[in-house]
Amino acid sequence: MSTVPISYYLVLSAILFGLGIVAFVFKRNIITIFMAIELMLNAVNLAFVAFARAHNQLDGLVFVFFVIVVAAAEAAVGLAIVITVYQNRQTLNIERINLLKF
Amino acid sequence: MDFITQHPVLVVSLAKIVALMFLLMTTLAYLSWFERKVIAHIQSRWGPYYVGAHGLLQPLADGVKFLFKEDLTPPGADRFVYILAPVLALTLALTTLALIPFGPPSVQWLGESTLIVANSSIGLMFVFAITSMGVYGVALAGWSSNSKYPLLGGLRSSAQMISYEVSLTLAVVGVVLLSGTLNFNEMIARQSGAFWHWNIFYAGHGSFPQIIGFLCYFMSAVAETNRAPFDLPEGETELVGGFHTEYSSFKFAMFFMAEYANMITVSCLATILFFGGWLSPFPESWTFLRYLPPAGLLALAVYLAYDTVVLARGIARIQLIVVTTGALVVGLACLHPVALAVIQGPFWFLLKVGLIMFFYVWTRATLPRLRYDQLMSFGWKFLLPVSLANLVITALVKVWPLLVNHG
Amino acid sequence: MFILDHLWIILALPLLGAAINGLCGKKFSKTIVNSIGIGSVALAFVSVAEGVREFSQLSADQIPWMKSYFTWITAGQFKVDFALQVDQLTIVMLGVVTFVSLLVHIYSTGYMAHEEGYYRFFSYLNLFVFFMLTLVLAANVVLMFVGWEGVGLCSYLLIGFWFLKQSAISAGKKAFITTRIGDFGFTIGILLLFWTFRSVDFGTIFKQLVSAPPDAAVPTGVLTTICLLLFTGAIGKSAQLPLYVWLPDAMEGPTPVSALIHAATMVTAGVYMVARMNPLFSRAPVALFVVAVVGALTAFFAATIGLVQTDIKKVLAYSTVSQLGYMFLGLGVKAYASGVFHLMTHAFFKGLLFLAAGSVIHAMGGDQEMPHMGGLRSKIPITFWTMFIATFAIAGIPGFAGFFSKDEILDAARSVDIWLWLLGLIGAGLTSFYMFRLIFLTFFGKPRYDEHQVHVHESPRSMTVPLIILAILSTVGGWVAAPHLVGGTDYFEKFLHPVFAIYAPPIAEGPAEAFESPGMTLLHALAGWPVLIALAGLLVAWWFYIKSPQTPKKLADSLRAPYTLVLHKYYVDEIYNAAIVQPLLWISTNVLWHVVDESVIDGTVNGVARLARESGSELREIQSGNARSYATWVVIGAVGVTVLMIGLWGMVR
Amino acid sequence: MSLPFIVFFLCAFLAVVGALTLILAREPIHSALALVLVMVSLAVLYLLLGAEFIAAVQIIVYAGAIMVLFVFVIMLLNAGVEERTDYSKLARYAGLPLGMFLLLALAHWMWNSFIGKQIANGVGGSNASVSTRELSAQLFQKYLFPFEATSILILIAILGALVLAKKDE
Repeated sequence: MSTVPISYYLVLSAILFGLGIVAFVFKRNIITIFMAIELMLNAVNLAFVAFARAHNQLDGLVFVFFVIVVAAAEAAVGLAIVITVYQNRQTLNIERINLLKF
Repeated sequence: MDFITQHPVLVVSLAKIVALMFLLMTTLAYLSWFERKVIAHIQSRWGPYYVGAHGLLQPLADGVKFLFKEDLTPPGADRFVYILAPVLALTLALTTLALIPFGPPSVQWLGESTLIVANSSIGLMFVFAITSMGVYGVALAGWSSNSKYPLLGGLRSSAQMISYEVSLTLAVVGVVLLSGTLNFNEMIARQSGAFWHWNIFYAGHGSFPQIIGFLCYFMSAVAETNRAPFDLPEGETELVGGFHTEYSSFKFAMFFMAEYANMITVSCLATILFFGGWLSPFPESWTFLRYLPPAGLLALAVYLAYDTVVLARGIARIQLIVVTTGALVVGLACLHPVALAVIQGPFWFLLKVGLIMFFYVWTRATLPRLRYDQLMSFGWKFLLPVSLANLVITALVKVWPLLVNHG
Repeated sequence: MFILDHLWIILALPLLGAAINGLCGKKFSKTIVNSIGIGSVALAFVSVAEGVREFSQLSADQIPWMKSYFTWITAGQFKVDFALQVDQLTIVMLGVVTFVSLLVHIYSTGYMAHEEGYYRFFSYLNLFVFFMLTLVLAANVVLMFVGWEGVGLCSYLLIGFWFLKQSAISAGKKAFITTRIGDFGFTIGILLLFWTFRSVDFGTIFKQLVSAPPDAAVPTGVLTTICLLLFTGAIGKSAQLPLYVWLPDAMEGPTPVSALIHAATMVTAGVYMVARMNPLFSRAPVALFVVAVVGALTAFFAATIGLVQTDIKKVLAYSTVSQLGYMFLGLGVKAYASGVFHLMTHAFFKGLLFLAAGSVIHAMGGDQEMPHMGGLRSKIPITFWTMFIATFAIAGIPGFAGFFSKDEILDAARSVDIWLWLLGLIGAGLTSFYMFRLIFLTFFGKPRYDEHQVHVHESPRSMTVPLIILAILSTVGGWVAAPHLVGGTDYFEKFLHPVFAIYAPPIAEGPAEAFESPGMTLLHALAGWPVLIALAGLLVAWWFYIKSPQTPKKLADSLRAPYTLVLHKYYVDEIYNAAIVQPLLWISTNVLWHVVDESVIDGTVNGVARLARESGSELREIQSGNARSYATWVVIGAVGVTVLMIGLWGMVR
Repeated sequence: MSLPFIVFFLCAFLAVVGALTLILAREPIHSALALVLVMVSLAVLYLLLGAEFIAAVQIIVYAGAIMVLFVFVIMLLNAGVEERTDYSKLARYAGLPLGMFLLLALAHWMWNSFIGKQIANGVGGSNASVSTRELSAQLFQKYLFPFEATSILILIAILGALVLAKKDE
């Protein structure tokens, strides 16, 4: 049974990463911006797994594991911050949270 | 066509899925009947009685009712999510069962083991993966119906599920440590022997009896499936119907079935992990026990026959005749050696599952509902530490010989 | 060999004293300050004495005695050790320096008794001793230069000791800057020295000179240049023409300082240096002749100015200048030993003169003008007698210290060049004149001061004792040179001979009268021109200031022009001021300050600051506080990196 | 056209669609669901790549925990429709073009650099799947220290979240 070329996965991961970046710039809601970051992480993970597969090495998978764990931690703290921000400013629009300037 | 021949697994799996779905649906339907009956008898009532003998047709009636009720969607609800939620809930709940082995892998057809749909090398992980997704059903339902009570119910249940998932997993990890695999069949195979080889009891070389583990698992499982005494999400007294307040007709039925499906899943898991899955509780040497299944069926048939003759009247009698003959035929068929071989695993497995389900119902019938804060503090401050301790102890006991030998 | 092995002790003692007094002397009582200041110097003197004893036991080949303690500077070839050296010359200097400074310390306890910053004064004095000893003991030019500058610093500090007095401050500055001009030459000389000999150690340099035959080692031109440059330093330090102007002003400092630094020790550093460098100078006749000429001229010139000064210390200052001139004259005619000898005797009697003058001023309650004095002979006898002796000594009256040394120098000079001798001779006459003039004006005749306001009183013991000691020395100090009278070489010269003879061609034994009989020589010496002219000076002074006091007035009126010229010190200060100071001031103000400093330097600094501020105020707009903009910036960065990497990738493949 | 290809393209399609939905949806919850979709399809792709354990972890942790957290917060804050403000001119005019450029550049780069030389061993097809045992061996032996470090990181994150989220009375 034939196999899917590695480059397909890589291209897919590149596309997802690009979309993640677009979302990162495009979205206004803090939470969705977070999601954009998560999306980028996922894209990178895909690349990791693909390479791990390509080179028959487990390190890539281990890295994915770590990435996921760190992402979890980041999400926990980040969302806590989001909640605090919302409690203080009553908005999630990142463009309205612009006190920190000049 | 050659595509199909290239991948026989597709055909087999499809067949198995269809069969499983059919059985499952019926089971779910009749689980409600079972629950009501049990509770009724515990509360010294008769329970469903009039729709067919022993109210055996009640599920059908309910089904019909659900089908023909009006399907309401609250104004301002997010339609897509509103529909997605129950679908998600049920689908996930049913999907889980694809990983459950109902019998030994030795039973095969077209080179694929028959009594399990997907024999994954990390089945346990996948079960957890899918169940963990189950939260969405509840949460989305609560959010999408654009109403206060469901929202609160959704929040509560998602919080509750996340919290209890932790201790659930931790409780199971003990067993994983003992069996050193994530594949169900291997886990079960490791527990072969009589019932004292089951993980819950076995204290032989380097393994620690998982009684604590099982208790933690069961409690968190009850909470995970939003069953009493942890059924806060649909705590009628405070939240009306919880997350599915706004749902009606078949969507509601889907939630209902999802709940039962989850119960089944959890019970199956408990059976596999702690009670030796499809293994017989008695030593292999007692060969006569191989005839227990047919015997049981035949006994059932006899009882039903007596019932038919003595008690039943009218339509119930006809229905009873059908059931009796069914039991008779199946029982006789099971006497055939092949069938006998096939039936062993499922018989014991379903028996154990049934017992655990009964346990479920029993708890629901007996225990009062907790308060929300009690629930949370119980989950985080009691269950989690205990299951952690159990895990640590298990690990220590497992590595103790190594330490001693090295030291 | 304790001291010779641990020469650093000699240095450490005064430094320690200076440190203690300077750092925490403020809280000490006078007694403690005294004991520390005097104690340290006394100990230094004792250790020097011990050193001398040990030195006397050394065999000839152990001299000069070298001690290298640690490497101080290394830069490529340039390597300077903290190395000390002892030979006969050093011994003499050590003795003079420690002894005189000890006496001056003691004297100061009396003289400075009522001054503010008592501890400061003593700390400075100790520091000075330390640096002077460093200068003397140094085994290489650089270390010597350290001492050289150090004493300059101390002199500056001490001249400006009364730093509330404007004149004192400016005098200090003047001294410092003027000597700095000399030091400039000195520094270049050192560099050139290193560049020529690839070393700064005396030993190494001199050996190179000796090993090679004359003019083979180094071209004479270079040597001459080096010597002249070094001599420039000497000119600055020892107040020779044309840089002598700072010394008279330096009299603003306390009198003990004048005695110690500006008479006995520091100003003679130049002499010492030239003597130390005698191998080089011996190989550079031109430079040597320049030294002689400058010395002789200074001797005469300063003496003329000294004639008409009325401030007692000023007179002494100019006499110091002229005496230094004699020393250089001696060196210049290769009579190194005589030069150093005169240095020693001069240290004694000039120190004594200053101290005595100090005592007089003390008695007069701070008044320094001779016209206000007179008739003090009976009031302050000790001061009078000691000063009288000192005057005899400096005037060159036979039997006193000055007689021997000056006589030798003049002899040597005559044997070299008659004109130099003539200048020296006239200078000697003038010297004896103005010195006796000083004595007569101060101690004889009627008191010209108000008896009721000024209560003349003899100074305390702490001041008189040093006077007496020095008086004795200035009497007998010269007798070590007695044999010279009978045509022999004196002990002092014998003692120093190794230092000067090793490298230099041996001095011609004795002057031309060598073949005469000792008796004749003695007669010649005692009745020689110097003595006669000295006596002449004495008589003239007596005539002018005792016999007919109105004569000088008439004389002054009769030849008005030269008188005023001399009275105003030939207007040297004014000339310098017009020729050098004013232009410099103008350049500094209009170019360096207003152009370089204000517009260039400040402009640069402020410009940078303004640039930062304004670019910042522009760039801060980027910090819009809108996180999406930041996100876009991140993306821009990512795009940049990606483009770069793809480019690189393309290159790699 | 064999099974792996079908599965791959199906999941790839779903993933891209999910990503696009994440961008275009105005309801945060829709974005969240879209992201869940992406993650699940990625998990399937991991399965296809034979990384079963990672696939499971991906679903459990990402879809089952992190995204649930997101949904939970969205529900908690009752985040409504996103308002498409454009105060940041830079983001408005430069953001999308740059992002798209980056997307295309990366994709093109990947394609060119790997399409040429396919790594020989059987990529795809879950026949040669990584055993969890090997992975855990890697994790607990070669990468033990990072593992511990991450555990501590998690702990800190928990504490931080608690401190941040708790009502300051």
